[in-house]
Amino acid sequence: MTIKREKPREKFGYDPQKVIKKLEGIGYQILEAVKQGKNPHIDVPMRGISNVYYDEATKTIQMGDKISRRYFLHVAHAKKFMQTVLIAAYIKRLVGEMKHASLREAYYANKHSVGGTKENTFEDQIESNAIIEDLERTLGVLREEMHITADRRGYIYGDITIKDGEDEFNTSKLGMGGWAVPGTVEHLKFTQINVDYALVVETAAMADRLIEEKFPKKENALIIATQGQASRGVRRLIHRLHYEEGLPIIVFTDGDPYGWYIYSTIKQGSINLAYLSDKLATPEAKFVGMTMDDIERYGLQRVTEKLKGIPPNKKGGPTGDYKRILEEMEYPWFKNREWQRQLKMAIKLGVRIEQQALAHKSLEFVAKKYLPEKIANEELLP
Amino acid sequence: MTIKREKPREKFGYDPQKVIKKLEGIGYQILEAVKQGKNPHIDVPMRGISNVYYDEATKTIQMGDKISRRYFLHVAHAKKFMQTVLIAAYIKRLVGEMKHASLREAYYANKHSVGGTKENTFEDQIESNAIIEDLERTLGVLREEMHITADRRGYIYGDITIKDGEDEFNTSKLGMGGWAVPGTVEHLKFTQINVDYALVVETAAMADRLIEEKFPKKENALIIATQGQASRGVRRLIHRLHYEEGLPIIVFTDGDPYGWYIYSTIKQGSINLAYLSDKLATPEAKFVGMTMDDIERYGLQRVTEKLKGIPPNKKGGPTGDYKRILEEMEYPWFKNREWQRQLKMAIKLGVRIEQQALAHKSLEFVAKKYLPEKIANEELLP
Amino acid sequence: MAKSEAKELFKEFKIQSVSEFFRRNAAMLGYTGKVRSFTTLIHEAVTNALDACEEAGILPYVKVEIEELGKEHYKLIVEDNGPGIPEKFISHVFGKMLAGTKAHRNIQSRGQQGIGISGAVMFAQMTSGKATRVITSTGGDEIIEAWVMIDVEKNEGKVVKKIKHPNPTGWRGTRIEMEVKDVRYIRSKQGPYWYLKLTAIANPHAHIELIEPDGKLIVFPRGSEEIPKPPEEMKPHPRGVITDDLFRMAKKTRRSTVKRFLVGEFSRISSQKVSEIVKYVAALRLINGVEEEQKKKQLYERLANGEVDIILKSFGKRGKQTLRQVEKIMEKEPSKLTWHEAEEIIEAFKYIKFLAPPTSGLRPIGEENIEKGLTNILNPEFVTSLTRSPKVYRGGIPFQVEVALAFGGSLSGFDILRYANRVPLLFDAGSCVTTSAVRSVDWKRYKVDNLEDAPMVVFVNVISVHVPYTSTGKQSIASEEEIYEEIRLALMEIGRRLKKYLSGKHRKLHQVKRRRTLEKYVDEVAEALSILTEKPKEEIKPYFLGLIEKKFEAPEVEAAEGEA
Amino acid sequence: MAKSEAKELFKEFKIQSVSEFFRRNAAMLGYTGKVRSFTTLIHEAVTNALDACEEAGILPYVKVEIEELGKEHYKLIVEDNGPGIPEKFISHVFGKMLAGTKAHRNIQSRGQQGIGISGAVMFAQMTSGKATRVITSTGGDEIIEAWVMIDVEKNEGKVVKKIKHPNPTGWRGTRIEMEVKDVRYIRSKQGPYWYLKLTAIANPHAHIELIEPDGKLIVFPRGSEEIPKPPEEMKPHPRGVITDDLFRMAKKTRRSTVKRFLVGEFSRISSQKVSEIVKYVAALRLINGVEEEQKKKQLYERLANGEVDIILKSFGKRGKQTLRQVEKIMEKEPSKLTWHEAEEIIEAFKYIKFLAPPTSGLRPIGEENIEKGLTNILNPEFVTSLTRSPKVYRGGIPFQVEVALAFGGSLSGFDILRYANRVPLLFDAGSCVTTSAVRSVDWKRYKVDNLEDAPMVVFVNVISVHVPYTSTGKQSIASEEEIYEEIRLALMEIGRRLKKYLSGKHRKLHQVKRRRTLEKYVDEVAEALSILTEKPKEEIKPYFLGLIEKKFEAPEVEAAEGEA
Repeated sequence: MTIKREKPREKFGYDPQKVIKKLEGIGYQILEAVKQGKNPHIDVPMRGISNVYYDEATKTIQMGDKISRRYFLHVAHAKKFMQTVLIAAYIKRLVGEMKHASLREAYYANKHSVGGTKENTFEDQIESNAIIEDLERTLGVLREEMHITADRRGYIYGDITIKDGEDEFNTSKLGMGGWAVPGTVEHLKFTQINVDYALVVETAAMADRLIEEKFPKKENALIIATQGQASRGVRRLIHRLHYEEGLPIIVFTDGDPYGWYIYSTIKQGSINLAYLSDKLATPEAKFVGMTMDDIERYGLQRVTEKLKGIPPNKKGGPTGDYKRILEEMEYPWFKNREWQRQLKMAIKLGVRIEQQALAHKSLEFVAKKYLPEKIANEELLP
Repeated sequence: MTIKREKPREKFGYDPQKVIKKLEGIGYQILEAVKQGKNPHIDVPMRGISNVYYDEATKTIQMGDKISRRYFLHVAHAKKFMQTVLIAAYIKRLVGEMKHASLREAYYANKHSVGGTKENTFEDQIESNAIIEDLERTLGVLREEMHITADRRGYIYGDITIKDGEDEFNTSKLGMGGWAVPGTVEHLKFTQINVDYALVVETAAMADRLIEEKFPKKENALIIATQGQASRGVRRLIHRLHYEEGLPIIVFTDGDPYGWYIYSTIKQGSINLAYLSDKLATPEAKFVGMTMDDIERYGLQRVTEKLKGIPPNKKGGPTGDYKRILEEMEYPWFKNREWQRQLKMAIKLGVRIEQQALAHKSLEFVAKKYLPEKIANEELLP
Repeated sequence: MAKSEAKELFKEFKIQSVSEFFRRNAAMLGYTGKVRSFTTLIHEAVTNALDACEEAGILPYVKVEIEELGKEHYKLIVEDNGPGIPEKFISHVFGKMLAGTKAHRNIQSRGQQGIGISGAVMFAQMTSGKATRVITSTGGDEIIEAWVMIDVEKNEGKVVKKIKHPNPTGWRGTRIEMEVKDVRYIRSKQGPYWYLKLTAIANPHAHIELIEPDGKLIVFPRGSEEIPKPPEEMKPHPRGVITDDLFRMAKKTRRSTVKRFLVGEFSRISSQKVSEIVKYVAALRLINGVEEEQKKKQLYERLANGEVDIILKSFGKRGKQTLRQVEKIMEKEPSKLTWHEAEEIIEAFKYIKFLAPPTSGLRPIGEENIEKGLTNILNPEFVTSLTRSPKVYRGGIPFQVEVALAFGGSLSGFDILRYANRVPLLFDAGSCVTTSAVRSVDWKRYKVDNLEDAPMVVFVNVISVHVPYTSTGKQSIASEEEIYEEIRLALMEIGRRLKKYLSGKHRKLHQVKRRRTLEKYVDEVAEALSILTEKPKEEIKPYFLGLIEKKFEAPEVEAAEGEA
Repeated sequence: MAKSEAKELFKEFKIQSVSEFFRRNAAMLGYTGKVRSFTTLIHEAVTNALDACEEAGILPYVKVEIEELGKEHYKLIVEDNGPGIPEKFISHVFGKMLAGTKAHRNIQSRGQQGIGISGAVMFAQMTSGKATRVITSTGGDEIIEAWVMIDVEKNEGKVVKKIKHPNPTGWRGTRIEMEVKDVRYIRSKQGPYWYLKLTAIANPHAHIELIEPDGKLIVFPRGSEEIPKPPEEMKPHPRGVITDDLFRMAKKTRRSTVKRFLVGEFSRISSQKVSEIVKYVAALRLINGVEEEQKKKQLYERLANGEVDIILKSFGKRGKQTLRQVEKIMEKEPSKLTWHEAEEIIEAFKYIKFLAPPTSGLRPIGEENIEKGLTNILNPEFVTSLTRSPKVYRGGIPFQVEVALAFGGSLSGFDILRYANRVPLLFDAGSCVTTSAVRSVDWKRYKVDNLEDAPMVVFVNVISVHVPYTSTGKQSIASEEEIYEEIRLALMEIGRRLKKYLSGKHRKLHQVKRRRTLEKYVDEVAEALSILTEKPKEEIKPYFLGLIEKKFEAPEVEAAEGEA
């Protein structure tokens, strides 16, 4: 059996005018209150674990309905109130002028002294970042849609053609380098997709190995290198490729709690960004490896590494990797037989296994045998 | 006055066969000794600050001639001796087969148990990394020439055409993403260079800003984003673009000890990698900013950040940023009036200034005014 | 096997004098270390002076002068305006150890028990070889000048030279001059200066002057005109004695029966109470005779609950018999009381409820006086003090706690001033209950965020007939739970007062600050809203200013909105 | 102003007895805390027994028995086979404080100075009301059984009951039985068991038995048959006395002149030395008269360099005069010696070179005995000890250090056993010079990588006529530099011995391991070289194996190649 491209389920629909309208809405609502002599406020959905839940239907993390009300006439709120309208106004101009800014730029652009005092509007970028997140939650739009770019990381390689503004290029024709994924991918158009699926790879070294072994060509795959935790740009790209272009998503990470967490984030979104699940998460993603079973199956016992921290049955435990694994066992999407088995095994064996440990067999092993076999036989975890 | 491309001074000259010959040389020399009943040894130039010096003529950090002799018949040396020949043999096969491997892969590929004991040939990647560095110093070849790829980071954007294997592409036609620089750039050919100089930019956000503002096109420049400290691939690329293609190199970092250190590394190489100066460093690189003078000149007082650590005149000082600046003042290539002035001013003001702080003026300020003016007037630091 | 006969071994058997013993063990008296020894000398002399004045009802005027004669060689002069010492007592007061007016009495006292000043004389003599010069007059016709030495072997004072002077002005007081070596004057927190400063704080009725070796005069002026009443001798409380005490008191008393002895020489024992004691002793005898452990335990518990009559009744005839036997004890001559009977009575004391011991003998400094002392010497911005009512520890030993707190003003940094019976404690702070109690308080609650840097001084004085020191040095008070708790409670109370003070101080300022906080954001908010709504900023701003105006007309609106 | 006349105040003036004083201050004698008080009791009784045996040349057999009579209520029985106590001394030995055979002498002693056992009797009496029962015989016809109490007011022993028994078997020894309350028996490191264990280690010539409250018999058997010589009285060394000592000795002596007094009652002073003293005293007088400070300082320095004759000469006629004046002092009656003259002589002592004090009075346990003690009681794998030769601290006080180390065997964990004059020190370890000296040694150098977990015991005994304790509790030794250094030097020496022992143990193993280390890499190296050189692996391997073979025939080749 082979993995093939599916039918698209979403259409691309980013509209800057809608974002501007939402921002203006905040302004009008405040102005209205203050005209009536009322204490104006902004309602912001609360962040944090107490205000998220796992939606079994959409299979994503969703935001709950707890809100926190931010008043102007309240000494403890006033500054944040001011910061919120300040950033809202800044974003309105940004989107209106079709410019993008980084979080850092947004911070610097809005930092100045307040009314002749020594106090600044923002003392630290943490403050402006928080306000931007607040606006995302409040308005239900991605920060990318507000033209705030995230840090970029990751690149892709494979036979797809992308149109970015006036440029159009095929990402399998860029040598070994591949195409660097920008912070914002809202503006990209996919003009041609000649691959059957996308393989998301944790480490650049492994992605480069696969490119060197000509895996994308032979297997008709798109390689997406996340270079660690997937950046927002990459996650949005994965989401778009899956829903707009029907590409099955297969994730290939290290066999350790960090790798599984990367998979988990691609698949379900993170708790911090629960409000973005609809646009960033790809619950249909599948996991190819590394699994704990791989160790024995491929004779990798010598090249495992010890888990860090104290196991749950030892004094002081669980800490470190063990603690993370136990936390992951509680994730709703890992509450299935296959994943529970893997995670339990990791704790029992007390080891982790890296993608690159496959090089122990031979350099080409991963590209010629490991991945093709597992993917062809659909030995994938949910 | 405008900055223009200069006459090339180096020709590309990587020959895999030479590398193989050098590796074999080690083998023959050992075999000869042992046949004569002598205790065989490998001479490795010593690493560290005690074995480097600054060459005024070439203006680079160079390695001294201290060597450390590694014997087989010595309990304290034997394991390292074994590891050295093991890696040498591995690399010979790698280069012979025209394959590349990451440091991690090289580690896993050579990790196995020693003669029926519980001991492994390598217990940790640190050990194999050190041996690979030893071989670089011993043979005088880059690890990239030995087909060991470094971690990749960084991307480029601008009107140059690169040939990588069969692919040929223009890095200004890849949308906002740009081209991701691979770990090894030895195999690249530059088929067309339509830019006047390369602007090396520390942060991705600033590079993206410049791309968004169409700076490369308007200023006829190639943007090289290092995304922090420049990776080996990027530094080798800069070196090649400068010496093989005559591109002037202008560096644009944050105005802080870390930014200046990035510049310093691009220009002169690092002490760790002194043995690579000839191939990695670009002493002719110049520095456009951020400088301490920029703060007053462009009215950025509000958007400076405090230096971290204790100043030299305070109790317990200098520590943190202050200590680093004082260290940088001792670098031979910063021993000139201009740099000493900048560094002293930083200590006196006790502040740092980021590239993105220019966004305080306006988003386009950096691309429309700051850089064009400074570069046109050649207000560059040596 | 034996090489020598026992008799031979005992040939050398000799008896030492007390003075000889302390000469060899001067450290036991506080003469240890060059700095501490000096402080101890001054402590003994000043304590003597203050006690004498108080007992005589005189407002003390004490002058301490230190002359440096050579390397680690000083002359110490302490002069008071006390009642003076009658001629025949001079050699005893200064030359005989274990002699004095207080040691044998159940009384709150400042000093060592009968060794104090003679120990100082001995220390001077040991180190300098010099006699102590005493000049004293009781205010009569003559002034006596006497040089006193100690005959260590015999533990006797010797007046080696004596001159009588006329006293035309009627001067009264005592001046002693002693020459000492092997000591060092340092202005540290454990030196004489600091000792006198702390003494001045706790004795605001005293005027104390210090002339330092370099000639500098330091005056700790009088802050109060009220002479503290001298402490009274107190009869012991039944809960504060052990068998040995009761037994020895019984041997010594001149009362004719045990009953009279108990009523007459203990506090809180009335004739009625003696009947109760009889019942309890009888009950305990009976219970002790019970064989079954379980039952015995039950009976003890019931006794502790006061069911003594029921228990006695439950033993029927035997109960009555026993009661009669015990009654007889009470009619005996006290000297015939046996140890066992004394033990029985002490055991009974533990089951009987007594009124708390009388505390008339305790002499707190008093809140007003402490505040005067602190204000006078430290010049703080805020001062408050609290004298708790007397309490009892270990069941029967009365004690009382006084605390005070000075904040701000000339103060810089944090300090704990520790006292026992108003004597400053300078050493071993770490093991002292006062230190641990002060540290245990969460000062943050009282608006003192960073204790170590706070401009604050905490004063603690523990008063008792029997202060439970941790060691013979008498420089730190043991951690008796009741004392610890009393100090804590007192500190929390004055902590609350401090908090109130600090809050009040900042209240007004706070209101103004809050208004300004809101106002300063108006411009920013209006500007941003103008961009969002595309209305002119000048139109938006007045709405906000009006809103703030309205808020501060009704100042408590904010609280209703849930501000913390 | 005065409310009462001085005379009235002194109405109550009374004199306390020593016993009364210590009854009130029992903590000064070590009776503080329930556990420590018990240990102190046992210490006093056992020390008495051991001392008595040693003085009489008897191998001690000491039995300690503890019976639990009730809650915190015990009977303590200590019996020895010593010389016994003559009838007429019984009340003095057990009932009078500050009486004894040693306190007044300059002698190395185990215990408190004349308070020890009478303090124990008093403590028993204070807590239980019971007399101490003493059964003793000097081996003659009768055994005396006496109940002793202390009349605290008079500081006198009272035999409240006495029975004489015949002694048909000729039993000799002393058995005391005391009943105590308010103490607690715990098998902790500060309790009686541990105290006796440490005592047994330091006294291998003694057989010590302990019967614990639960009836368990613990025997610390004798490890050596050698009775230590009793310590000798030593004449003081000129550098070990202060003016007060010299002055008081001069008053007491029966010698006829100061010269004879100095020669006869000090060690290291000969007639010749007296002439030297005369010269130095004269020189010091002359120098003191010099006005110019600079010159004065120079002269002192020259005097310190021994140029006394030249200095005297430089003063010409005045020098000779002064010399004659000083010579006259030496011919005076000692009782006429003035304090000032005594000071001058003491000052001269500081400039004169004396032989180190005699050390005949010091009684170390001895290396062999310590090793026997440690082996006997701890059963270690390795033991070594070192008795350093005597040294002097503070210029004139002789002391001696003994250390020992036991390693492995039955030991688990690290411990320091501290002794002063072979008496175990159980408390205040933190402030003791022995602790700091042991901790200051870098034990890693001696192959003890993790000190806290090492199966090792370090033994330190500091011996001196005058052990410099840090406090009156006599549980920790002050950090005198000379003592600290002596302990360190001794520890480093035994540390080296330990290292040697540990190295020898592992040497052979090491050689085999090194060879194996090289051999195991041969296969890997040959394989890699085969790839690099394209020669068959089977051809390469034998060369390497041959190389290793050759190396281990000449085992020291490696060192020549610079292996660390």
